[in-house]
Formats: sequence, C-alpha cells, structure tokens
Amino acid sequence: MTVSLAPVATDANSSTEKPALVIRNYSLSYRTDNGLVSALKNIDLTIGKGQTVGLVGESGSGKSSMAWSVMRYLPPNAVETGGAIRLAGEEMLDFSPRQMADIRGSRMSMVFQDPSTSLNPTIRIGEQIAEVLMRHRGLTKIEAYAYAEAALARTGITRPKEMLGRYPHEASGGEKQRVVIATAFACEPELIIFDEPTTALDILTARQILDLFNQLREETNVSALYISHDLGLVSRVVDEVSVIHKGVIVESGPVQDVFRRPKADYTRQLIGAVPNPDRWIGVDAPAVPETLVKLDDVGVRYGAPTKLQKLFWPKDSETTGFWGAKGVNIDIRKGELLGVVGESGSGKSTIAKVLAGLQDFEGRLEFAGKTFANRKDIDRAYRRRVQLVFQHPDASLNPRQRIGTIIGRPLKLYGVVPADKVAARVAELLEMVRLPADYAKRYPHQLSGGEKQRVAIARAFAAEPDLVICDEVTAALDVSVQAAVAELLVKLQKDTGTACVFITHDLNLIRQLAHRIAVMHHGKLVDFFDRPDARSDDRDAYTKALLDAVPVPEAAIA
Amino acid sequence: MTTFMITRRTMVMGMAATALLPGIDVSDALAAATPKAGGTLKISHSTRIATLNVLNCSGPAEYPVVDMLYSGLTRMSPENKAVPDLAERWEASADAKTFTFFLRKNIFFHDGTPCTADDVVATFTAILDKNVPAAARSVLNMIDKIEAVDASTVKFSLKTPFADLPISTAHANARILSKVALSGPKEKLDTTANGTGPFKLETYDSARMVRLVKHDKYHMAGKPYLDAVEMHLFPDLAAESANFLGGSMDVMLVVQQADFDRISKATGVKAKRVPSGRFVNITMRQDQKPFDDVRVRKALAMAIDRPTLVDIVLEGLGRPAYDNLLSPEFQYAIKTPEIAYDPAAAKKLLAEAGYPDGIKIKLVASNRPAIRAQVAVAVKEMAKTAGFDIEVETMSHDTYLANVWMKGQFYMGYWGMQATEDATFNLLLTSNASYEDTAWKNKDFDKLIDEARATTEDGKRRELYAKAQELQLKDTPYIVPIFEDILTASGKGAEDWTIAPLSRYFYVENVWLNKA
Amino acid sequence: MSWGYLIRRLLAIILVLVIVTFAVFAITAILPGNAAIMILGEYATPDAVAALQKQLHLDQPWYMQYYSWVSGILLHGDFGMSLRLSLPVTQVVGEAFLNSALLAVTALVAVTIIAIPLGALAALKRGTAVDLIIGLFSYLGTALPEFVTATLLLVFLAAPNTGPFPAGGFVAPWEDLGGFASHIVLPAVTLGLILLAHVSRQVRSEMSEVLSSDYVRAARLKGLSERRVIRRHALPNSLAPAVAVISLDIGYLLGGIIVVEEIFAWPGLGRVLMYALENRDLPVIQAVTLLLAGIYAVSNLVSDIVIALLDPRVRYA
Amino acid sequence: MRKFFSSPTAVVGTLLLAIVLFAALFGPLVAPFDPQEFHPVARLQGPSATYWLGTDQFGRDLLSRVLNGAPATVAFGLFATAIGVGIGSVIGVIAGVSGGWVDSTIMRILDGLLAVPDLLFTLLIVTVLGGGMEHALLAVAIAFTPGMARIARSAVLSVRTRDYVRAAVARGESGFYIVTFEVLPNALSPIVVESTIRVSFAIMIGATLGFLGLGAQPPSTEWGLMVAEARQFMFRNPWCVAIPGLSIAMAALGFNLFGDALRDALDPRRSH
Repeated sequence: MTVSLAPVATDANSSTEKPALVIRNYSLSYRTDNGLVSALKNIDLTIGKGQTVGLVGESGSGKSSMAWSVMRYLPPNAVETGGAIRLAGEEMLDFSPRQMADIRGSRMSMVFQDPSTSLNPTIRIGEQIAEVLMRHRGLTKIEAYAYAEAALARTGITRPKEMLGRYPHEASGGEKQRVVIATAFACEPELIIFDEPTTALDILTARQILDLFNQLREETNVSALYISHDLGLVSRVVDEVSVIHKGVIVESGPVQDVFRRPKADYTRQLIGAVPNPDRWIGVDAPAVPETLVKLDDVGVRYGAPTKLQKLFWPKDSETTGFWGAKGVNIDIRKGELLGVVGESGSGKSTIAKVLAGLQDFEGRLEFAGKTFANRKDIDRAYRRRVQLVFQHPDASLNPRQRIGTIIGRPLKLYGVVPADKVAARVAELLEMVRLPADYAKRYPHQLSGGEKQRVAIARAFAAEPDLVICDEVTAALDVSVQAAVAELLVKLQKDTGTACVFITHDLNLIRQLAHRIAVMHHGKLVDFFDRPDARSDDRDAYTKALLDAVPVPEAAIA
Repeated sequence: MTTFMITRRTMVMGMAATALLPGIDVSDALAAATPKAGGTLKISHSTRIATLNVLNCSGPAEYPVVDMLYSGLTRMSPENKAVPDLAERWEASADAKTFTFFLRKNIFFHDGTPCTADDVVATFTAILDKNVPAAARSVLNMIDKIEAVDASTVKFSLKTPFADLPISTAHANARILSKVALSGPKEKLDTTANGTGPFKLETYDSARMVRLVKHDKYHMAGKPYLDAVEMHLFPDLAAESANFLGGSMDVMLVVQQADFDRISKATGVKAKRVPSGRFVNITMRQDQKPFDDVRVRKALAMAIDRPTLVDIVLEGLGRPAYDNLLSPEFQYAIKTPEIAYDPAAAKKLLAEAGYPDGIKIKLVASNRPAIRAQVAVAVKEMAKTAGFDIEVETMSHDTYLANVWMKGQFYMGYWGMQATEDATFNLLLTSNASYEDTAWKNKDFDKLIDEARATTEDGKRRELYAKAQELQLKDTPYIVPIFEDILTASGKGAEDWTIAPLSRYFYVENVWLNKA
Repeated sequence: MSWGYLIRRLLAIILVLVIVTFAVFAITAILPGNAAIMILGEYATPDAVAALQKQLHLDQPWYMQYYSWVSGILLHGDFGMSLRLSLPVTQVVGEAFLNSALLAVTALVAVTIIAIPLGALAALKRGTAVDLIIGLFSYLGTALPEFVTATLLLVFLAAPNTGPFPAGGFVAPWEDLGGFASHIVLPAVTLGLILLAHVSRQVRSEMSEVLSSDYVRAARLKGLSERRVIRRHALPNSLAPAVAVISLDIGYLLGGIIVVEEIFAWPGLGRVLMYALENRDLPVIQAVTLLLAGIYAVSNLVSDIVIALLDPRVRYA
Repeated sequence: MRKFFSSPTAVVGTLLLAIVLFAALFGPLVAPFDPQEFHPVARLQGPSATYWLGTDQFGRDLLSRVLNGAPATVAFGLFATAIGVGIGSVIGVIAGVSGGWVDSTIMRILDGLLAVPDLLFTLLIVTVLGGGMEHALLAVAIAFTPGMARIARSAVLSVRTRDYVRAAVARGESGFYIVTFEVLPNALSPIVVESTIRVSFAIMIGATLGFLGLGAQPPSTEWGLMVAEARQFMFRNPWCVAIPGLSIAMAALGFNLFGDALRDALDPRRSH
C-alpha cells in the first residue's frame, strides 16, 4: 500500500507569500505571589515560508515561554500584555480554544525536549501517531496506521510496522524522538516548533536526529522555530537566529552574521563561552610524568552473584549481572588533567565512583605505593587525598547545612587547620573560588547553580588533595557558567598542582582542558591518547564518530 | 365476635403499655381468649446462643432455648414455686433427708424413646460428677445417693436435711437428659439436643438463628400451641429494637431500660415488667481496712441515693433495695427498712470510724453488663459529699474475672435472682458459700441458714430466715442498692408470653399466635 | 511477570502467615483467663473450670496446642473446633466469611465506581468550587471513624418507623434480594465513606500529576479533543496508582468491617472475631486472623498484577 | 510561613488544631460544670442556656464532658504516635542504614506485621494487654511501629543515595556522623509529616477502641467512650452521640489537614 505524502490542500485563505509566523511587539508576564513577573518583552520575530529560525538563550531567558505563546498553551497565571502572533497572516490571539485545537497538530506542531516523557507510556506508539491523523485528517483507523507506518519509515526507523505495536519504553531514546518527529510532521504542518529536541539524547543519537531534521526540512519545506541553548548546534541547522536574554531579543539576523560579527555584548559573551576545542586553556603538562594513581584491570559488576549463588550455580556466576566497567587500565599522573569521555552508560561515572571509594570493584587500585584490592580496604589517608566533585551541586550539598559548615567539614575531619582557624580558612577557600566570604552563613538553596558548584569545588580543595575527580561538573550548568567553572578549575590546578580527572560527555570542552583523554564505551576503555593526537588517524572508530558528531560553532570554524 | 375481640384487645393493650405497677401481670386479663394452634414465633435476642448444653449454659438467650428443649423433674412457676414437670408428684421424709419423685407415664424424648427413671439417675449422677462442668452442682451437692426404685420412681437420699430439694431439682441447668446422650461425647451436647421439652431442635446457627419445632409427644396435653419458634440474634440493641418494632419479630427477649418507654408506647406492643430479685451489689472485703469497720460500710450505705439510682440507671424500671439480698418476691423476705440518703450523717459516721478526712478508694467494675459501671459511676458521684473519694476503674470482663473477682477489695457484683433464700445465702453470704467474697464470716448466720434448710415447718423457717436477714442488715456485708426488673416485650398477636422472675423459665408451651 | 515471581510472592505470603499465626498463638497464651473461665463466667467453680479445661485441651502447654493445631491443618485440613461454640471452625468462619465478603465487595465496588470519577473530576476542576467541595467531603470522610459515621447514619436514616433503612441485621441475597439490598446500604456506606474519601483524594492527586505531565501536554498540543485527552491519555495513567491505593485500603476495610459488623449486626468475620476475642476462642481467633491477613496479602499481590496489566512499563521478574 | 498559610488547607487545619489544642490545654479549666456531676432532673436534654450542648443520660453536661475529654483524647493521639514513631524510626533507620541481611530480616518481619490490618492488630494487642486507656495507647503505638519503620527506612534510603551522603562516605566520615548529620536531618520531614497525619489515625483508633469497650473505661470522658455510652439513648437525644462524635472528627480533621499542609509546604516538588 502506498500512501501519498503530498501536502494536503491547505486553507484557501492561506497565502504562500505571507510568512509562516510573525510575532510583533509581543509581551508576556506571569502573576506570582510577588506580583507580575515579566517573561517576554516586546518580542519581534518572523519566520518565512520554509525558513528555520533559531532562538538561543540560557535557562530562564524566556525561550520556552516563547514556544508556549506560539502554541497558545499558556498556564492560567499568564498575562499577555500586548502584541500579535500571526500564523500565515491569521491573528492567533483572537482564536477560540476550539479553533486552536483544530490548528494544533495539523497546521502547527511541536517536538519536545525529552521524548521519554512526551510519549504516553501506556499507549502503543502506533496509536499515538495515528490519533493525530484521525483527528485532523479524518482518516479511518486503517488508513491512519498505514500512513503512520510510512511516516515512521521516513524518519529512518528500520522496521516501522513493528514499532507501531510497541510501547514507548520498548523503544530507544533516538527511536522515541523519531516517533515524536514523525507525529509532528504527520499532518504536514506549516510550522513546527523544536524545543531543544536533542538535549536529552546521547551525542551520536543527537547527531542522527539533527541530520533527520535537516533531511525532513528539505523534503517538506516546513517552517521551523528551533529553540536551543547550544550555539554550536543552532549554527548548523538554522537560517536565521535570534538571541534571547531575560525575555528580550538582544540580537537577530542571519546565522553567519550573528556569530561572526556579534553586535550585542550578551551575544559576544555567549559565543565566547562556547568551548572551542582548538583554544587551549589548561595548565602546562607536568614536566616529568609521574604516576599518582593506577587502575589495574579494574572491573565493576552490577548485580554480581552472591556467595550463595556462586556456591550453588557456579556456572551462572560468570553471566549474572552486567559489567559497568571491565578490564579498565588507566594511570593518572601527578598534576595532570585527565579527561574521561563517553556517552551515558559508558562506565565513565563508574570509574569515578571506584576512584572515590564509593563502588565495590574487582582488580587493583594503586595509590602512592599502596594497592587496594577492595573498596573496604581504602583508608582515610586515601580518602583525604582523593576528592570528588559531583555533577549536581543541588544534590551534593546537604540542604540543611550552611556553606561554612559544608566547606569547614573536611578541614575539621582531616585536621587540615587547627579548630580555631577553620572559619578563617573557609573564608579563604570561598575567596579562592571567587565567592564572597559572607556566603559561609548562607544555605545552599540561597545560591545559584554556578555558585553551588563553586562551593562543592571549594569543599574538594579544602582537603588539600592530590587528586580531584570532577564527574560532569559542568553538565548541569548554563554555557556561560560552564566556562567560568572550567576556568576556575584550571586556576585552582595551577595554584595547587593537584591532579584532576575530568569526566564529561562534552568533547569540545575536554579538548580545551585535558592533557590526555580516555574514551569509554560500553564499560570498556576503547581509546586513550594525548590531546594533540585527537584527530590522528589511528584513533578508534568510536572516538572518530564521537568527534564527528559534536558540532563546533560556525564562528569557531571560521 | 371479631369486632368485640378487637375493641377488647385495644383496651387491654392500653393497659399493658401503662402497666408499671410491679407484680401485676396484665396479660392474665387475656386468659379468657382461646389459644389458637399453629404458627412460628420469632424471638429476638442480643446475646449469642453459644451452646445448647443444658448442664453448663449460662447465656441470657440460652436459657429460653433449653427451657423449650428440656424438661426437669420439677419446674419453677411464675409465682416462684416448685411445680411438677416430668415428676407428677413427690414425697419428702419428715427429716427432709429422703425424697421420692414419681414420674409421669407419658414422657418421651424428641427421638421418640421414653424417658425413665434411669435417665433421671444418669442426669443427676452426671451433675454431681466432678469431671463434668455442671452449673447445678452447687445447689445439689447435698445429695448422697440417687436410685431408680422402678421405671418411674426415683429416690434421692441426702447427706444433710434439705427441705428445698424440689426447688433445686427445678434448677435451669438440672433438666433431664437421656442416658444415651450422657454416655456419648459431651461436646455433642453443645450443638444437639434430645430433650423432653415442648420443642425440638431443627436448626442451630449460633451466628444468626436457632429454630425449634413442635414436639408432638410433649407431656402436657394439647401443648405447645406453636408449630415452631425461631430465636434471631441481633447483637446491636438499636438494630434489635428496630426490627422488633418493625414487626419482623414477635418477641423481644430482653428490653433495655433505655428503650422500654419507647417500646411500650408502640402500637400493638405488650411490654412487660417483671419485678425480680436480680440485683447489683457492692463487694467490700471485710478482712482489711477500711471495710473491716461496720461503720464505714454503714456510712457508704447512707451515702447512696437509691431512689435516684433507680431513676437514672434503671430509668425507674426497678426498685430501690436496702442491702437485703432477698427481694420482696421471696417467700420469707422481711420488710426491709429503708435507708435514707444522708451524706451528712454518713460523713459523721465515717469520722467516728476514724476517717474524718474521708476515704480515698478504688471501685472496680467489669464492663459487662454496662449496669455495673453505671451504678459504680453513680455511687461515686453520690458518695462524694459524704467523704468517699471513689475512683471508678472499669475493666474488660475477662480481666475482671481473672484478676478481681473473688480477690478484689471493693468491686461491683451483679447477680440474677436465685430460686430460694437458701440458694441466695449459700451463694454469697454463708461461710462456705460458693462465691463468698467479703470475708464476712458469721457463725450465728451460718447456723440459722443450716437450721432453716433442714426445717420443713413453714412458720419456723420464716422465723429463722427473718433472724438471718436481720443479722445481715445489722452488719451490712454487702451494699445492695437496687433490684432490677426483668423487661421483655411481645408484639401484636403474640399471646401469653411471660418470663418468670427467676428469668430462666419462659413457658413457651403456653404462647400462641393470634394472627390472621 | 514470570511464574517464578508469582511463586516467590506466594511463598512470601505463606511465610508471613506462619509468622502471624505463631505470634497470635504465643501472645494468646500469655493472656490471663481462658475459654473455660469465660464460658462458665461468674458461676464457675474451680472443679467445673478444671473439667472444662480438660475437655477443651486447655490444660496442655501452648506450644503443644500450637503443634496439634498446625498438624491438624497440615495433615487433615482441619482448623479445629471452636472452643466456645463447639462447632468446626471452618463452619463458624466459613459462613461469616461469605457474609463479610458480600459486604466488603459491595463497598469496594461502590467505592471504585464512585471514587475514581470523583477524584478525576476534582483534578480537572482543580481550584474551583467543585474541587473544594469534593476535597472538603473527602477530608471529612477520612476524619470520621466508622463508629461515628455508623451512629450518625443510624440516627438520621434508621430511626424506628421513620427512617428509610433497617437499623441492622442481615438478609441473605438468595433468600430475599430486596431485603438484602436494603440491609446492606448503611453498613456499605459506612465502610465505603473513608475509602471513598481516601481513594478519590489519591486519584485526584495522581490525576493532577498526570494532567501536568509532558505527555498530556503533548496530547493537547496534538490538537486532540479534551475528551480524548482525558479518557485515553490521562485517566488510564492515573488508574494504576489508584489500584495500588485501593488494595492498600483493603487493610482499612478489613479493620472497618469489625466495627461496622458489630454496629449493624452483620453476621460476618468481624463479629466472629470480636466474639472469639471476648471468649478467648483461640482456634477461631487464629482462623480469622489468618484469613484476614491472607486476604490482605493476596489482594496486594492481585493489585500488583493488575498494575502490571494497566501499565506496560511495570514488569516483575 | 506566609506561603504556608496561603493554602486553605493550612488555614482550616491550623484553626481546627488550635481549637482542639486549646480544649486539650484549658478545656477542664473553662468547662462550666464538673464533667461527672449528675443532674438527675436534666437528663438527655438538648442544648439550652444552662447546658450549651445538652446533657447525657445521667444529666451530665456534654460541653463540660467534651472539654474534659479533650486532654485525654489529644494526649492519646500524641503519645501513641510519638511512641510508635520513635520505635518505628529507630528500627527503620537501623534497617535503612545497615542494609544487607539486617535490612532484609527487619523488612521481612515488618512485612509480616503489616499484613495484619491496623485495627485488627490493635485489637489483638489490646486483648493481650487487657484493655484500658494505657494499654490501648501502647497497642496503637505498637501497631504504628511497622508502618513508621517502613517510612523511616524509605526516607533514609532515599537520602542515603543522595550525593551529599556519598560525598560524606567518600570523605571517609564515620557512620555515626553520616547518620546523625547528613541522613537524619534530611529524612526527618517525611517522618514529621507522616507523624502529624498519624496522630489523627491514632485519635480515631483510640476512640474506636473506647467505643468497643477496649480503650478508655467509664467514667472517663474519652470521646469514643462517650459515643458508646450514649448510643442507647441516641434516638432520645441525638446530641449526646453527635457532640463527642463530631469532636473526634474535628480533632482528626485538624491533624489531618495540618499534616497535609505541612507536607505541601515541606515538599520542594510542590512548592513554587
């Protein structure tokens, strides 16, 4: 059965000349306990027919509010204080909820950030696509399913028929996002809003989705609003870009112009913060390589068989559970910064936990002449000399303790300074991470995300360690904050000579910082190289794929 | 004729509803009506019929069932006299040590086998057997020997003279069982019955309903009138009264004081108040302070407003008692002098006894039945001004039985009416009474009771029991503040329903249904 | 859901029941008094008590009693005799169980039918007067103990001669369906009220969570009708938690039955249990406790299975 | 604080709780009559100028009785919960912190106990202990223990995997420090919320036991017992069952609403 994917006849009134979306002087506020809070101010934005416009901003910039305004899906406490939003020349602010329901999904649709939450977990994928077609195109169930199958096939799903019968949790993240995209394209809409469609995905998957987006855009000539915080990514997919900051569009224009010749300060700052793999900011490599820590054939098995199981089912004991990491050999040198890179589930965080003494392991861990064969052997001295900084500062700082207590704890615990000097040292440490000394009196929730991460770093350095493990410390932060934290880390390393293991999924960032880079995949160490050799030919295929998948901002390439 | 009946009935019903004078059984006025045979009588009750074992049953709803299923040698009449039942007559020797009972000739068990002297001997032998749980043993333990003289004559020889033996043989737990049933497993007696009573067992479902049907070979000619009797269980009192008033039940076995007024005013209902010797008593242990001093006991006696107690606890459905265990229903009861409520005098007496600042003491009451705690709480309030600072401790019945009863110093008792003066005093007051719990041991009293028990001459006995009662009143071993009436009710069309003051005899064979 | 999982769950239930019976036996043994004393009451004499104890085998140590009780069940499927009623425990408990089940199931079905739409409605009308009224009602429902509800219902709906419902009692449905229906209303309402309040509150909170979820937002942004969004997308996802709550509430229900049956003269397990407790009728106490705990455990298992059926993500291994 | 009172639940809950606590603290002092004093001429009356809420079967003033019953009823709820929460939390924290076989053994036993419905469990214990207010209190406390242990355990478990606890482990902190300073302060709020709500259950179960004759005993003015004692007279004077019945509802509702509001206020997920 063949189904035509030709665009259906659109409304007679719709004009091909008119831009797909026009936003004029649009403002939006939210009613809160503290009165009206402005979210968007005097927004002007135009998306021409077949054009893709990027909307770039950090968290809290108002870029999501923008999406909801266009979709006419605002919370009850939203107050629109003026302006116009026109879809193909029709003023949507005047539409009744019923009219909007007819438009949504057919003339205008949306792709969300996290496909695992935007698909209904209890409904099969087929029905979730077909229901849109039945609603807007009046297809019968059989027609709708046939159409859905074709739509899935176009998004690159290999066995679309089978996929229709699955539940969302039976599909991978990439597949789910393809399903969401297929649903969005199903009714051949005039406009699609992409709200950070790759942020929740792994590097390689994100790359594929991006390619798919480009392919479909060419095929269908749809207009799109692409919302993202990632400048590098946006520069690859859009024609024009608008930069939004605190509810105001600070700069708009063709993507090349904006990135190469930014006019607004904020745009410049933003571009400057984007990691550029070719701009080295790390400390000098130690002159004489001297091994500090060595992981020797280290493996971690989750769900390992118990003694009882080993006794009764010795045959099964090799196959039960799964290896979070296996046969990993890594050495960490004094004073260096070692980057560990991988996608989620690659085992990079497992290695961090082993190094921090939080995870039972097999194999050997050598440190300063001592060998530990078991987590339980790890002693207080090791724990003092190896410190860990977590990904989420919200979670790693006890919400019921003051900053002073948090930073002061290692000082007291290891007796770093005499008891009466603790407060003074805390102040010094705060200053070291560029925070005011009076922050010692505050609680974590009174600090911003970046500030909290600085506190976590200060706590790690308070112990005056030989090695600090940074587990995705920048991943939860905004771009500009991310850069500042990375720089801080480098500065501290410079000052103290401490070695650092920097675990990340961001290849661009790590190439700015690390002396050596370890690549992990499916629990195994697949590649281990010096930074300058990143682009050399004898790199592992997986490393190459990763490097190719990471978009480098247009400006950086130029 | 019909019209006449209705008018007459209506009038009499009005009387029944307002009949609040003790001792007058209004339903007697209806005796002229000719009983009709047939129909099923439905009786509601609120406590379980947990066993049919006549030897040791004790539940309020178990007594009517065994009264219908079984007959005794003798039986107590509504006037509280021993009358012939299976025995048509009896003879006593002059020294009251030998009794001969002559059985009727036409008596049969429900299974059709005749009831003979052997069954009587087997029954009393079982009651006296220490390995058999039997509640009547305590009133029959003077029996030395039982012999079957012939198939219908039984001779009892006693260890000590006992003039009231025909009353003891009428004990509700001394009905005649068959020899065969007694030689089988005793557990079977709990759920089956082969008696000689007017009704035989059809269904036994202790959770809901027990159904009895007419015994065709019952020894009283023409009785019973009813085809069947059903005992329906309603554990919640409100539910029971609602069902009775709604007409789905013919008889409400026990009416609560709180409901009596409401129920008696309902149309067609004959509510019945039977004055009884059932009493609440306050046990005061007299081998320890403070009740070792009679003045303390007398002070407490004066500190209780008995008429008010009858009003608020019994809703007026009883009579004040003045510490005599014998109610006026007893043949030999003396006219007990009233004790006026006089807290001032009580306080003074207490001071004389060496307690000028009053007494602080704990009064224990079981929570079953509620009347114990109610009286305790009321006594606490009444005696307060007389200097008694009473703390009432109510506890669950099992704890009470295990820890307080027969052991405690100051607690609430509650006893049903006994058949005789002798049974009453031997239950509680004589030195070797079954439940002697006051330590009031009085040799003179014991002697009077023993002497009265052996005496057959009426005038002499009256004199002896009068002396015993005076001795009791002088010392106040117990405080008996109230006698509680027995309250029951029958609905439209259920005729001749009555309960004996002893509350264990129901004469259901006389009941008939006057329904279209 | 694998067979292995089911078998493991069932084994766990059996283990739990063994612990329960053993505990009940042991603690009942340390009570003052026993069935013989309770049967004979105040007219008991020491020799009568001794005789009855022997007849009921209460003169043996408690572990021997436990042993013979357990071996009776395991070897002959015999739960023993009621000490107080001299009837087989299976007979005493069996019929009561049936009656209780009629009541409990009626209440539960009514609760399920009413509470789920009510909770969903409150969630949909969140913040409006409808939500407030439903919320108020459900709060009040959870704050009224069964005996208070029952008493108030009796006063207002079962007053003699004027109230529309009988004040209690039981009519078997196979004897008189109308009579059964009129008798079951008040006890079922009493039992159901707390559950109704509880379940509707849970459904409300689940439903509001689901309504604010990404996939419901996505469904709305697909332009689906509100009716479809709620019936197909939102409601099914809030059902699984509702089932979990209902199964947990069966515990409350089993407790509530004790009070409700006592008040409304419903001849069920609760009444049997109260009677057995008052009379120290150990075999009956055991059987009822075992049965109630077993029902509770099995209902939890059933709810897990239902949840797995409702939610394709849930899988037990 | 202002945010807390912005929800109607919190306002009503606090108000009810204030009334109930006031009655519990000062009830006996402000009661117009001696709660045990008989007024034989004024039995089973409805509300009047003299007896504001009417009288019971002995002519005792209902208002005075309810006010006098408040301390017993509220104290019952608070103490039963406190004991149950105390023991339960200790067990739960031990299980949650220890993990391994200690945890699984404790959890298996708790599962066994949780399989017995609350009221049934309480009834069994009360029967063992022999009834009375103190025993009922202990029974409710024991019946609460397994449930509270479970909640405490899961609170500890959810905290135990938080990064700040891991950070403490990685630092080499002692188990005592971790439990006392890192785990407990953060695991406390669900326990506090649950406890507040459980007070209302305790009050209800206590009243139910009183009603069944297994809790408070006459002449106590415990509210459940008052309902039980007055039930015989409910058709003659509905006030004498309605007043104590509604008092129970008010106390239970107060704690329930307050607990819910507290949960909303403490749960970061629900706050804006």
